[in-house]
Amino acid sequence: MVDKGMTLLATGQEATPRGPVTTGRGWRSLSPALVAPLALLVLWQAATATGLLPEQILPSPSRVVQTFAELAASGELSSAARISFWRLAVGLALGGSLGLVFGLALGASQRVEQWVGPTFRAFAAVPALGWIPVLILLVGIDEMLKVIILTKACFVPVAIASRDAWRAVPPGYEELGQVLGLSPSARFLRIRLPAMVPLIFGGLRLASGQAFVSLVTCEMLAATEGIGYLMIWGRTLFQMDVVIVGMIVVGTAGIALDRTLRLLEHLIRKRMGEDV
Amino acid sequence: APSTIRLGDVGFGFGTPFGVGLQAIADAKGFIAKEFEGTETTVSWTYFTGTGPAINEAFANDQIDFASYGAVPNIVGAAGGLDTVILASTQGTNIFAVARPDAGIETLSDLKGKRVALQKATIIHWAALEALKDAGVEESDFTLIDLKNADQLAAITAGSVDAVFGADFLLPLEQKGIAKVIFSSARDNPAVSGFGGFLVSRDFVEAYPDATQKVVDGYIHAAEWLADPANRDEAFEIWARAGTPVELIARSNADTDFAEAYNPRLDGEFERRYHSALEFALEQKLVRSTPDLESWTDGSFLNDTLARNELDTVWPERTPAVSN
Amino acid sequence: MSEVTLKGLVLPGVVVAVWGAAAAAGLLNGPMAVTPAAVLRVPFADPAGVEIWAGIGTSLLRLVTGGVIGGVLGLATGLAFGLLRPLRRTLSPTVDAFRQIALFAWIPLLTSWFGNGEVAKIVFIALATFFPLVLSAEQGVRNVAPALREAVQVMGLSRRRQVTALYLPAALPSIAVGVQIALISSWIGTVGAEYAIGNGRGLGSYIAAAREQFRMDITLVGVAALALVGVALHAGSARIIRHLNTGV
Amino acid sequence: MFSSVLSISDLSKSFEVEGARFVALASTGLELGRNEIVAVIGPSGCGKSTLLRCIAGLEHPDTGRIRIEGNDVTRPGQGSALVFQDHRLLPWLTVRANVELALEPLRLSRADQTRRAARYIELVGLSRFADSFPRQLSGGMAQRAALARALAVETGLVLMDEPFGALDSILRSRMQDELLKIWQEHQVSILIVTHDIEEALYLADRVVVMRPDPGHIQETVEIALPRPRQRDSAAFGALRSRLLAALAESAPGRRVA
Amino acid sequence: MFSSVLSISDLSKSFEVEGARFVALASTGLELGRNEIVAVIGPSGCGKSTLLRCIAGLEHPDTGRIRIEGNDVTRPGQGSALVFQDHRLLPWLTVRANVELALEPLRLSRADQTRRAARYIELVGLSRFADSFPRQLSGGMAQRAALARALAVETGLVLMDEPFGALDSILRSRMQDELLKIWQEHQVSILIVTHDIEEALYLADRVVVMRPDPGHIQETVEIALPRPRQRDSAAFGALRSRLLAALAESAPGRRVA
Ligand SMILES: Nc1ncnc2c1ncn2[C@@H]1O[C@H](COP(=O)(O)OP(=O)(O)OP(=O)(O)O)[C@@H](O)[C@H]1O
Ligand SMILES: Nc1ncnc2c1ncn2[C@@H]1O[C@H](COP(=O)(O)OP(=O)(O)OP(=O)(O)O)[C@@H](O)[C@H]1O
Ligand SMILES: [Mg+2]
Ligand SMILES: [Mg+2]
Ligand SMILES: O=S(=O)([O-])[O-]
Repeated sequence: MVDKGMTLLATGQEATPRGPVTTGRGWRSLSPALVAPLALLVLWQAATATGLLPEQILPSPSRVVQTFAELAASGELSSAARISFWRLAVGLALGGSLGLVFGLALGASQRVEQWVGPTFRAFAAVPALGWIPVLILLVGIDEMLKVIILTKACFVPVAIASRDAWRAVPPGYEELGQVLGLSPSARFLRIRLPAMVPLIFGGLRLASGQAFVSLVTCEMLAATEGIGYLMIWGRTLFQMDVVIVGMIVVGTAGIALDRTLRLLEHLIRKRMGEDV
Repeated sequence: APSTIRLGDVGFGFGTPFGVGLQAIADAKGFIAKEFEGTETTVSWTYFTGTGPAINEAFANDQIDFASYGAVPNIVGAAGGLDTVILASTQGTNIFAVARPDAGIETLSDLKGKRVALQKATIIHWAALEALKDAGVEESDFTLIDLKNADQLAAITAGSVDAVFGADFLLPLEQKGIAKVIFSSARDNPAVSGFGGFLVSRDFVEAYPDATQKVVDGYIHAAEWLADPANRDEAFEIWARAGTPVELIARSNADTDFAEAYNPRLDGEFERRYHSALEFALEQKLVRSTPDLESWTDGSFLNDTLARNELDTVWPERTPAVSN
Repeated sequence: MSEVTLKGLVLPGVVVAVWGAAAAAGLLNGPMAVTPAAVLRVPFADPAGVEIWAGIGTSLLRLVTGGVIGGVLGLATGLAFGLLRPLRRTLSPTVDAFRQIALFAWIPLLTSWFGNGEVAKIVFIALATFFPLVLSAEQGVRNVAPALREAVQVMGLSRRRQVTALYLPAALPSIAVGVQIALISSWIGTVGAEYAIGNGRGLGSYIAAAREQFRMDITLVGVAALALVGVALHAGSARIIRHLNTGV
Repeated sequence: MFSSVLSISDLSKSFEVEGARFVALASTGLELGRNEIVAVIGPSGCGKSTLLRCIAGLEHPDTGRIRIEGNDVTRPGQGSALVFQDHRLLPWLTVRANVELALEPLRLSRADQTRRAARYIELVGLSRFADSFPRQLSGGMAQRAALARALAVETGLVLMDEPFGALDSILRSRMQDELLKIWQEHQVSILIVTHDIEEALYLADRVVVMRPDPGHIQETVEIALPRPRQRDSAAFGALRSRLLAALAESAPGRRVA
Repeated sequence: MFSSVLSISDLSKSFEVEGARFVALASTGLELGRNEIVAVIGPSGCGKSTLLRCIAGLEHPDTGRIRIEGNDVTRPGQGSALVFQDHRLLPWLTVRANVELALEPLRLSRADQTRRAARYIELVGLSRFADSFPRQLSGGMAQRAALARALAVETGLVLMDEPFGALDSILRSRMQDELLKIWQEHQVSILIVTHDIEEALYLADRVVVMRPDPGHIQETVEIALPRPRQRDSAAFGALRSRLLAALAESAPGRRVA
């Protein structure tokens, strides 16, 4: 991310040819992007309508829509989504804030890095899949398990991003703060923190992606509720329409969360006066 | 004739999973392979971990021709559009319930208000609800938690649940002092033992009726061998290959009469149980509609085998109990 | 940065010591009461535990197979997206939407489509590899400095030479980072597929079986192997990346 | 036949900026004779780079005609070589490989290509660094490598956009001398954009002064001084004042910066 | 008492470079009088920036003493204001907020702070752009904002490290005039590092010529020209030649680039 910024700076000298603007072109820029999904939908409908693929392998789009409506109407979908999103929110909040503090400590202090860094990297290397078998014996299958797994999933990318963000703050900014005679807290709050915003948000977005993977993993492997469980239940009942509804919900939610974080970053940076 | 006949069954164990049912016997003792001796046809086995859904998927993807598995998952499969045929009845799964020693649970009726784990949409699910109903506990009286086998062990160890319904994989818990057995179907209520069917895909049976007959022959020979009490210990040795110690298997089957438990007949008792499972599947919303049992079952191969080998006396025809 | 000094080993050492002492003093009970020494013996002495070597071997083989398939497809797709704007505009948003589906959410669909055998696992691993590489290759090509693009344009180089002399080398660092992410993702995918799909050998099946048989010691060994192989893959790829970057 | 290497007539170019059209260059004409050096100066934003980029084929003009050796320019890589302010060497290629890459479209034999690259690398005094990578060179060396790359294709017309802008003053005057040496030894015409009046005066046969809003050529000043030129001579000083005045005149009102 | 704003004696500073000690600055002494402008010139690497960074408290000297208004410099932010070559405005703050940030350590009342910032922003002619963000400014405007920030703290001593190096020549000479105007209207002493001889001549009362290996002061040249100075006057030209000669002397051998 830093590298990209620097290339942009380096080429800023020339009148950079402005690439095609992807936003603000209305339907004309959107239409090519719609070709593929529409084609997929047509193929899908054709494959199921002609009986090329049996229902238990690939249910028809209309079947999926119907199941979606049924699950939504019965409240199963919203209660599954509610529990999943709650877990996600708790994980992001806990893991994100712990990761931020820990990552800043790693970035700021050589000593923290030396004593705790290697353990942190080993800890980070074990995916949710590895934690479940051990944790489940220690804390059971209740909510605590998911909270720990998701917290860990969010903690790691945010910690790494915060550490890198701390280190990526141009030394010139720190010097500026010193030359201006600012207090350490002012140097942190007024200079370092704003300078770190883009990288930290990068970490948050990675964290949200990770959180989704871990959420689905642990709901599929060790849960009795949630979207991941709904999908596994669909597999058990041999109802692929339920599975596909789950995938759609997970995918859409993933996109939505990513966009929300981007928007939030955009707003914050814009408020801070950056051209984003 | 087909070049390979692919059989599937439920399996466990490290490395290559191994079966713990009648097919494991047929496999280990070569009963089915013997039927095809001297022909081009070979026989292969896949033991699926993940049980019911995995076997349904294997049928759907044309990865197996024959399989034996629980009635509930095979009803789910048939309702989902799998075109299979039931060739024989299978039973023998001893269902256990274990409870945390400190939870004050002695019998099934103590489970009122407790958290009970089991794997839903399996025959254990059916058996547990039936057993509890017989003990006067309704579904609304306890909290049911859907967990896979390994998670059940962890959950009761960590105290997340009070009791678990399952098969013999629960027995090590008692050995380790983590839980105690409060129910065994073979001992306490044989009517709720696990059961299922030996199924073939309709495509296969229509294309190769002769080969199907031979497979059924071999399968029944395995059942016949198992029915002989002299072979019990050898059977335990075969099943132990899946990783469970022999002593545990022996204990799990202590109350089981194999001749009775592995009765392959598609008789009145078979019908009663399947009807019960069909009703259960519908009630529990596991299926959107139920398959028609009569057209799903084909007893001709089994009857032919029994008649040719004069085996009618080994497994007496059971009359249906009064349906409730 | 990633060099481990003695200081870094203190904390894990303390954890193991406390665990060992607690187990020896009988403070732990149930399945958790395994000593570090017992765990260490598992992969060598325990008849079920020794299966781990074959498991790791099988898993790595799968990783390579699925990784190569997904990797080649991902790279080709990403490069095509980067180089061909019309293709990117039509397909990239769709691929991106699919990328957002959390990896494990594919499993039920894949098992239904490809069964529980090797094919479903390989497809799953390929998916785990595919997405990070599409992204990194596309970004790598698109982020080639416009200044350098113009430099090769004024030289009058053919399109093909522009690709081989400029776009590919320029995208290499980004692709390398993508490979690193993809390696980890596909390793988790490999073990995850084995764990969730079940039958057959592999580290994932090994852990799953250990859990079914309630063997905490074997489970721990499996989890440790999962982490160690992951760390080794990461370190190995980081080395290659460093090598690549110093070459530029 | 009039030996004009570059001939531009009625050139104009506008950009779309936030919905509105911004005219960067309006009805511009220019001729460059064989072996001539012409310098372009003017305030920031007056269209100097745009002019050069049009000639290099990197921009499509709205109107007008650009001919190099009589041929119309329609796309990049035709008849001219361009030296940018930043060297733009490909970082993963050695100096030699960078120069050879530029020779590829000429389809020389392998041996000729190697020989030609070596000659120009020597010309700019980088033989010892032919196998170095750009990151191993100082700013001045990299800029000389870029010069070698542009000259090696022997197009006869070399365009330079503030080629020494990033160098410090000592290095800069050294590079100016080297450029003049190469120009004297080789048949080459040079169009150089600079924001340094002294540089323009030191190098050029003619200096073109541009003016913005919209970008156009305000006047052209002949520099009839003999070479080598003395920067502190009276004639030099007089021309400097003249150009400074022309620039001050052309500088936009009290527009800040 | 001699009104020396800055007084440096026997200053030396070395860096550890790949295990060896590299002497960037050796036994350097310098006095800066009240309201004096001193320019420092010298080839790249001769320690100009190091000298300034020591005065600003950003580097700890190995030996020697630096006093500003009689007080020893021990850490940054004491008695001097520094203008960097890159403006170093914080991109997320407006011009006004950037200037006000520098005033925070002074603990003025809110109203005083606002008033002071506004005054200096006006002084550099940026009132209309007080609420603009750095990216919305041209290079010259940003540099003026940085100047306002440095002046606003009213330290009496302003250090400038090639403050106009990134600007084009026209903008540059305009900024030089503005700097002189501000300097004339305010009591302020300026130590300015530049690599542009003309700039040094145009601005300074004295020019300090530095020489590398190890970095030290070679000579100090008094510039007794009256202001405003004429760049094409004979006296100016003579001093230019003198400084050029001093620089050429101090330039290292035939070191490339
Ligand atoms: N691609 C573009 N899109 C929009 N505007 C452009 C583009 N390229 C150049 N311009 C505008 O055209 C005008 C002329 O730009 P140009 O780069 O030619 O100026 P210049 O004389 O080279 O200035 P400088 O001395 O700063 O390099 C400027 O106002 C610039 O903003
Ligand atoms: N932090 C540092 N570590 C090691 N060497 C340094 C450091 N800072 C400066 N130097 C070295 O000290 C010498 C003087 O550097 P300085 O930046 O003061 O030169 P300068 O005169 O400002 O040069 P320029 O005109 O290029 O800015 C250089 O050789 C430089 O490499
Ligand atoms: Mg320009
Ligand atoms: Mg410097
Ligand atoms: O899945 S069962 O075969 O145990 O029902």
